[in-house]
Amino acid sequence: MKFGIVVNEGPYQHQASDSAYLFCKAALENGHEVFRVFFYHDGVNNASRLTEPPQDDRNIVARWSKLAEEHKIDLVVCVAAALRRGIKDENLAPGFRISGLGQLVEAGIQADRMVTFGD
Amino acid sequence: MKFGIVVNEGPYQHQASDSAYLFCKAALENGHEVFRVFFYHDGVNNASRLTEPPQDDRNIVARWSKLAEEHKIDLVVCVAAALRRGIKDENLAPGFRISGLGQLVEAGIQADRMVTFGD
Amino acid sequence: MSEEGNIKKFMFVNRKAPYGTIYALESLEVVLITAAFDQDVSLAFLDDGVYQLKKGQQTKGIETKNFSPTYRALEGYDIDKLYVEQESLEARGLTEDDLLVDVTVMGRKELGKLMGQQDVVLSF
Amino acid sequence: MSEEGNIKKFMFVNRKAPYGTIYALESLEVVLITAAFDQDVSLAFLDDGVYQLKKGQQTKGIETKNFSPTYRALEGYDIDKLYVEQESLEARGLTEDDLLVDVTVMGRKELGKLMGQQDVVLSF
Amino acid sequence: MLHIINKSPYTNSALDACLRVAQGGDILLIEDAVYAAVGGAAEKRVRDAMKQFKFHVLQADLEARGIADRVIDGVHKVDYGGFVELAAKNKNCQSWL
Amino acid sequence: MLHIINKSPYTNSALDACLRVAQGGDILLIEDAVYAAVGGAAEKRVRDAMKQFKFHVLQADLEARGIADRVIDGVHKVDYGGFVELAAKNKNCQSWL
Repeated sequence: MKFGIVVNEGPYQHQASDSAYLFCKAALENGHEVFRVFFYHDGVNNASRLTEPPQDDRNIVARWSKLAEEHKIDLVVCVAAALRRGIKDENLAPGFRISGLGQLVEAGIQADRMVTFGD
Repeated sequence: MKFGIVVNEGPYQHQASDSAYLFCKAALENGHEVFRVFFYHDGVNNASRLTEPPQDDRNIVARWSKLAEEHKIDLVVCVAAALRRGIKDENLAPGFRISGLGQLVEAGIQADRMVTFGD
Repeated sequence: MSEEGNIKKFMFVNRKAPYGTIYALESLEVVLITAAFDQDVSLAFLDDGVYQLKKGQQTKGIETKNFSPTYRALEGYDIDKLYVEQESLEARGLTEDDLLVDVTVMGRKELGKLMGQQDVVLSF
Repeated sequence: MSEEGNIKKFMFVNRKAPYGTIYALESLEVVLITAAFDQDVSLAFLDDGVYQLKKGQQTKGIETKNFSPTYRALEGYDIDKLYVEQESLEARGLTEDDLLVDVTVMGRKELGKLMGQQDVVLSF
Repeated sequence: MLHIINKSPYTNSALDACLRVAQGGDILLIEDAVYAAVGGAAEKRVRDAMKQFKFHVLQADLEARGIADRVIDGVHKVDYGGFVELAAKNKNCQSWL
Repeated sequence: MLHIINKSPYTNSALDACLRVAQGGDILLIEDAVYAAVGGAAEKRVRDAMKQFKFHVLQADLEARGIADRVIDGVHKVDYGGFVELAAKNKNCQSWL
């Protein structure tokens, strides 16, 4: 089954990004496809390549980048939300791409299920 | 009277930063002093020089920078919270400085009143 | 933009008040794009989401953009399925006359049934 | 670090559950620094904040750092004023035995009175 | 003591928590908490609490939400300057986040 | 339909809103909503709703909060894989944010 995922909150402040990541990992393990993860609202902050969490904590951004690389997952950051919050090509982490809201709608059309993680 | 201000949320997603800014402006107009504005948690995202809000909306980051310049207000971004969220010297807006949590405690000690804005 | 077979029912569930958070505003942006994809779009307003439609919003004092006129513009995009939960309106002392657009007011059960019939439910 | 005349009463009010949001964890970091400034530090736990002190937290499954041992370390920083609201505990089916540190349990009115006596009240 | 509330009384328990624990003083409703200052199911909670607390509400937040003309009797409207003076007048303040 | 709740039942009205509006289906409690799966003042609301809904709770979030041993009868524990299958099994899902 093809899943589309929406993440509405940034890393660390809320659990939304953690839950979304663990959901994606489990979906892949169960043999499903993750069609796209769309980062909206403060969710765009998950794409900052400048984050440096403490050594003893998880690295949320790097974890997404790795998942994208290993499983060819499409991580899309909403351009309008990203501009509002200061995420641009110059601070974008590997594996993410910036695009329009149409990518969210397309995910809704193409995916069998949409699951939203937020606050 | 000397005010210390704490901002816990980033720009746009929550009203906290707007309310804190309008509070500071009113305090200055009433002849009070703003000893320091301390940005903690996602509040550190108010210091990103990369934000580009739509033309017809307020520019929250630029507004803080301007207030700092015009009234010599000390805008301090918590270094630990900032590292977690990807705010560093390279994307820091004018008028903000990155420093330790001790600056928050010092504000609590030096200011007559502490007012917190968050979610 | 999409073929006949690709029309899905999208419902946008609005449960948050405007201005305190950005969700209402950024949700509207998705609504407009979804309509541009020729999908079957509806909006549900319940809980504090009903406040988004309150007449007379004046945002000069909070120095923020007043986005409430966008709700009036939805009709121009052929978005006319706006559902408002009766119980949420009543709890907040509001009536249909307080709202800035024409809506369909319905009871909680009817709204819940409509939700169940959607292909995609988005809430922010 | 500070002179006698500069000792203020700081109360940290914890009303949020751990892990769902970061406030509890980052609040603790401020608590430790405030103690290093030789201030009069107390912590109040009420509403969902009482869950921060629940015994037996195991965070492996959510792949997040378990920061609850820090509450046990507070004593080492001479932070021993931990106040827990009785009514919040009871509403959540918890008792003092469920908590991972020694605390002073008190009624809502007593806690409210204590809040009123502080110089600085910080909540995140 | 000044108590600042910024959440809707219909969605979040912040106002209830304040009314349960705080022992009197000023309560200022800002942001989404201004909905507690107008008629509706939350009105009774506010009216009952008026014996113990003095209620204030931020005018700009009322106007943004289109409800400035519906404030219930006994709740005092302030502008941001009034907010500042409430914070200055009270010995301390707490945001019930 | 799958209803996902992620807020504490003591702080936020999300669970109440879902129970008021939704017409049956599966409810999955995650993040801070897992407190609704254990004993406490919220228990009655959940028990009453069991006639209409099937309740599930995310094991990892229970364990993080130290309450995995207190889940009330009738609430079904799932891991992230179980969460995925609940989403797959239902025709659609809604997060009550």
